[in-house]
Amino acid sequence: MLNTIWLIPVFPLIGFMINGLFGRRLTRYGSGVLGCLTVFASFILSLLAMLFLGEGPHRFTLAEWIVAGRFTVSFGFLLDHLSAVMAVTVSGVAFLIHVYSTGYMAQDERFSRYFAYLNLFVFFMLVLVLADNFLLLYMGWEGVGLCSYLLIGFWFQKDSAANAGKKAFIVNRIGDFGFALGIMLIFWKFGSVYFPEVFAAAPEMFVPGDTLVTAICLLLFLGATGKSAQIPLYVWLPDAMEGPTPVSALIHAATMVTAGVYMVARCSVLFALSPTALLVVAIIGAATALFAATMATVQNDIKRVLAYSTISQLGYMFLACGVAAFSAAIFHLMTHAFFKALLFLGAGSVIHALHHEQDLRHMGGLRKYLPATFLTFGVATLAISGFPGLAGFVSKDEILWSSFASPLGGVAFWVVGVLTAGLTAFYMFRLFFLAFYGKSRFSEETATKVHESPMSMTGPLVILGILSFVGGWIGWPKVLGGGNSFEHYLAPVFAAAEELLPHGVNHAHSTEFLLMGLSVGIALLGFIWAYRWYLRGSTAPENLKNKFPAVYRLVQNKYYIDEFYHLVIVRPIVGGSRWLWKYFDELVIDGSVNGLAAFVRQLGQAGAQPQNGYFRGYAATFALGSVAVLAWLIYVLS
Amino acid sequence: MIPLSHYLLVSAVLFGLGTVGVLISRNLITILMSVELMLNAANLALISFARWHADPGAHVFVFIIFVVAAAEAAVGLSLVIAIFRRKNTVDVDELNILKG
Amino acid sequence: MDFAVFWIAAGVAGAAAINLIFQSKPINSVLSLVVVLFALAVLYLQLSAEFIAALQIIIYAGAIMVLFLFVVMLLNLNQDQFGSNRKPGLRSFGVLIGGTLIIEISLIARAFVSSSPTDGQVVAAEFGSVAQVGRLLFGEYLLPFELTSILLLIAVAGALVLAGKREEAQPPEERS
Amino acid sequence: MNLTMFSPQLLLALGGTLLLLYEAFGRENKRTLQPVCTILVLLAAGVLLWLSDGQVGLLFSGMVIFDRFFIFFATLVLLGSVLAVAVAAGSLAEQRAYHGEFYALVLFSVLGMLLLISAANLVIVFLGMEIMSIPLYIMAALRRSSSRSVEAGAKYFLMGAFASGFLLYGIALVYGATGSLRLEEIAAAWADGAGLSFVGISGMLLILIGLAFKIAAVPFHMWEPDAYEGAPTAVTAFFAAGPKVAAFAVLLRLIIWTFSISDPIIWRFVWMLAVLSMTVGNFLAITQSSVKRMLAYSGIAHAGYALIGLVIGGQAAVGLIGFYLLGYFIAAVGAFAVISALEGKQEESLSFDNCAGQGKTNPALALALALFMVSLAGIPPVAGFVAKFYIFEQAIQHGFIWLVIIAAVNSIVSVYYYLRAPVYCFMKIPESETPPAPVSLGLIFTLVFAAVALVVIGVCPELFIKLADSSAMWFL
Repeated sequence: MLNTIWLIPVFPLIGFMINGLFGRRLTRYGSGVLGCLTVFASFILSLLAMLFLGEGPHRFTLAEWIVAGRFTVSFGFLLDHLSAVMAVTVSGVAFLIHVYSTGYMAQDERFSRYFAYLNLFVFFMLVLVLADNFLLLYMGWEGVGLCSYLLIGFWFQKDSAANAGKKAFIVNRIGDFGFALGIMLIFWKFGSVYFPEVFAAAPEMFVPGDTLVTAICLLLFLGATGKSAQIPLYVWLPDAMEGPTPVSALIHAATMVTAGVYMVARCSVLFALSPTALLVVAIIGAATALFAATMATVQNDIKRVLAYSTISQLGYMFLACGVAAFSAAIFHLMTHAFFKALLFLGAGSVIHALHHEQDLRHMGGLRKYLPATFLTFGVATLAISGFPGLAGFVSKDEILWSSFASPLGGVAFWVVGVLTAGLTAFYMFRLFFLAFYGKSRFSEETATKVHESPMSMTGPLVILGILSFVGGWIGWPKVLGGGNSFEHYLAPVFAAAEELLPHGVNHAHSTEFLLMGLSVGIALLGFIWAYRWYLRGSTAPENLKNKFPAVYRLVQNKYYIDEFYHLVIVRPIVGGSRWLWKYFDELVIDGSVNGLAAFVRQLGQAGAQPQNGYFRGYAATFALGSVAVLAWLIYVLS
Repeated sequence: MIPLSHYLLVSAVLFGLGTVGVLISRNLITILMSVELMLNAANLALISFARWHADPGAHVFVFIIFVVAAAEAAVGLSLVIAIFRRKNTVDVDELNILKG
Repeated sequence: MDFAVFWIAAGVAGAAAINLIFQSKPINSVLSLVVVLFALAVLYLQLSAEFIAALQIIIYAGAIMVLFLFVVMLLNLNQDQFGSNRKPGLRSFGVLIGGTLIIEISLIARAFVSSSPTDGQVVAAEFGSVAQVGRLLFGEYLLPFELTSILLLIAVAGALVLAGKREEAQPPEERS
Repeated sequence: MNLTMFSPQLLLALGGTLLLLYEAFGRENKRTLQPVCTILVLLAAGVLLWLSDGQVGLLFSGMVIFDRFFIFFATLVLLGSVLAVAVAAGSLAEQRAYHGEFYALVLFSVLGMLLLISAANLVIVFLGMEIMSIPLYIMAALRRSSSRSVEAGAKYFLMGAFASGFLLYGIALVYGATGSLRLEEIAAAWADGAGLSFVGISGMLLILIGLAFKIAAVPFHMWEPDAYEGAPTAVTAFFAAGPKVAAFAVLLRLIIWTFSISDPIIWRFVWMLAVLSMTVGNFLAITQSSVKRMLAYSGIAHAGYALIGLVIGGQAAVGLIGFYLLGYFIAAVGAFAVISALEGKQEESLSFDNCAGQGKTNPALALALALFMVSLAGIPPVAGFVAKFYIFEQAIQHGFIWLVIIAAVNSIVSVYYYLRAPVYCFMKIPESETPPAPVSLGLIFTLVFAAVALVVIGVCPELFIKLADSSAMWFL
């Protein structure tokens, strides 16, 4: 049974080929069904593989790819608990999004092309998670990047879409460069690119803290920051929202962007050997989480809020990796895939209903019009905000606890994490209230046309809603009476890394309870803040500013602390994050990316100067080259 | 007996002058002749080395180079004619559509 | 005596070469090249390469240069075309590069002589004679000799393609 | 002397001559029969080549060699020429560049390449170089009615003649240092210490410069973009297929075998050439607006990557470079074939703007172009990736980390411009409607062959690597 794991990625590949080659001959119906069925087949196979996996990792080599001397690379697949979880999550979420897409893209004229790209993406993603060597992983890595690029620019008629595709491409190249270099170094040092061999040899080859292993890890992590949109390479993700919304859900929220987390977790042994690299990962993760969350609070585009939110949540996952809580990272990766896909799909449903209106300021009161979307979106919002009992709560709490209790963690990480949690609750409920509550702020004419989406779209929403609710229960923490079976399930994968790491002291259950309570409380504060600001008090923060003469009256108010918080902390943060977004993001980072591209072009143009079309110039270059070589020779020999 | 170095010196001078000719003249035909000059410089070097090594093999090589020079000249001059027909000039600086 | 002949021939060759590259009239350049070829033929004789010296005059000066002369006459080129718009910068640059090249190759050649143990070898009287070179040509060097015929064939085809009198428009499609 | 070992060359010479006669005196069906005959002759030469596999020897009193090295590289050349001729059959007349002599010139040029690959004597090196190059100059100017084509021919010719002056002078100096023109004897003299002499090394450097010109290594590359852009595109495909392979082969034979360098001077020289070629080629390719010219610069960059093999040196270099060239030239010929079809009758070379919307009008061509670009960019899993990877991997094993880092940076930069072509094809709205491109039988053959070959080599490269490695079993 397990020897059929290679079929898991092959099914979507078949779908891609048929849709790509004969897409026009198939009807829309045919393309859609084909796209969904192939991914569904992968999902079933992944589930079966997970069931049959049992204890140990299973390797299967389909064929040799490159054999050169002692060096070999094969089309080899590795099924262990980690890749099983990833494969099931990826294929499952992908299947739901394929189904959703049949509804969302129904009007698009390039329907079959869309499904071909989507299938190709799933193929590469599954290759990425199932590969048993760095090179095959790299192939998947490049492949998903290519599909992401194609799908961001899917509506290339829009200039912004084409530019966004370009930006994603350039930024990712920088990350991929680091990744490629890291793989080269690994190969140079270990003489192999197979995961089992490399990870088995690593502890003997390096003492913890070795410079080379730190360099390797940092290079790999550079790759991860590109793909998973972390500081400083996160800038492409918000722009990537130019693509169709299901694409944002699948690629830019649930699966591809988490590839960096998966890769770091996969290389846990290497990272465990380098405390420095782990620290860098943790700091970057924590910083990104907080930074992106503040920026999410000031966006007005519904998808951009979610995009910054994704960056922030990915930051959480890296924070977990950085404090060596790899299973917590993967756990959050999985639950995040459920609720973030749901959020995006819900947003898509809203956008679909409002005929491609994405601005929150033109929404409101959608509760009445889109009941199913409203309900599921609410579940997802609660989940991501960390409402006790829901998926997001469990996984996020696991991360927060690890960041506090792990010997590699610290109070600072925990504080940042909790602050982020508060901000998350704030911006998510802001979004939720602005979109679904209050008076509708769209035109009368639109109001008559607003309608709930078809079954093909609401169906996946409901399923994902259920998953966002119960998905976390498999990792229910011990302190709340659960067994945290998820962590146990993944334990064999990370056992080798665990051995290399220092063991932490046992904290009292009371501490854990206290921290949990605190984080829930802060999330609650965020919720209240959003509630006050966007639902009860006023519909927009601008109004609040007008009330400045009445500050005294508000101070007397029993919400004094709340308002103080607004004035002293929130307003600077909001202002600061708006400033950061405007200047830092657009000027510095965008500027440097664009500047780099311009610099390269100018370099090329300057270099083309001698190629001015005049033969005598060509001959002069040739002769100059020869003269220089001979002069050098004479210099060396005499 | 004249030392080998003298011949080589002449050969070097002719080769350098050929290069100069290629670099500075604008007339296609003069450039072709400068290339001929370079080939002749190589011929002289070969012949003098042949004398030095007492090996007549290089003489045959020089004969073959004559034929190569003839073929090059024929093709080069045909190109000159083709260019003259299109552009009514043999100025090499007029050939600058392709660049960049 | 030898030295006198050598220096005169070498001087003539050098002067004619300089004249060749700095002349603005192509016809003068052609004639200068012919002078160079003759001067080189003298040097070849000194180096006991009789056969090559003869060929130099018959083939090179006699046939190839006539080809040049023919084209110059055919196109009826005059120097006015290049009178204006000279680029002095490139000119002195070219001379500089060429000059450096001369010095470099001379240095290399000098090193060769100073590092060689003997001062040339004594050769038999028949060295470089028609008979000896001829035997080589049809013996050891048969293959390259035969291949030169291909080269000439290519040149003929090339001349036909490039300079042949064909209508500029393509001939109409053939009946099939 | 066993003439069967020389029969491929004989066949090519004979075929070329007969085709020339046919062009002069033939009447009927010339345009169909000429390419067919040419391809048949090329294929037959390939068969003859492999019939004598296993034999080894010097022929014509030590003028040419027959060995496995020759068989392998000659096969590459013949294969590339077949693909290019198939493209030419359909497109030359379309581009008003039809001259019946073209096919004879192709055969003669291939003969020159085979001579180069099998050369055992510097006379043959020089003569082969000329027999290969002179037809190329003529072909570049084949579209006589176009100023661009004529200009390309003239520049290529002038630069080529200039470079062959350097090559010849280098040969003269090496002859002076070693007293022989035969590679065997030169190798022996070299081992005895002639290689240490000033004249010997400078002669070899000049020869290397002459060959660096042919493979278009920076700074001896400037002819290439102009020649590639101006020539009729089918001819450009031929340029990409044959001459570089042959020039690399003779470079290998000279450097690795004859001069058997471990000499630090030459080694550093090749190192510099490699770095300069990769970097300059890539950065100039970025700024191009013509696809054809971009590919010309990319050819320069690829020559740089292949030169890494030479830096590694030793017999391993033979297999590395052979395999790399195999991956390169198939993709390049394929890409030029697509360009040739998309250009149709237009005189200017294909620009990126011309590509806009081709994904819709000519989906098959655009897809094929995308595949070739992916291969050239070295993205898995096609041949280009494996070839690049293999060469980088060997370089790392031999400790050339810096060279590989430079090459890796370059190949990452290169993805940007390679993918521009497919991006324009599939993601840009054309300003005006593009007509469907004319597609000939030969074009289909070339495209299908190239695409399949790239994928097959990419997925199971082992067989081909072994084949390339076996070519290091050369005559010693």
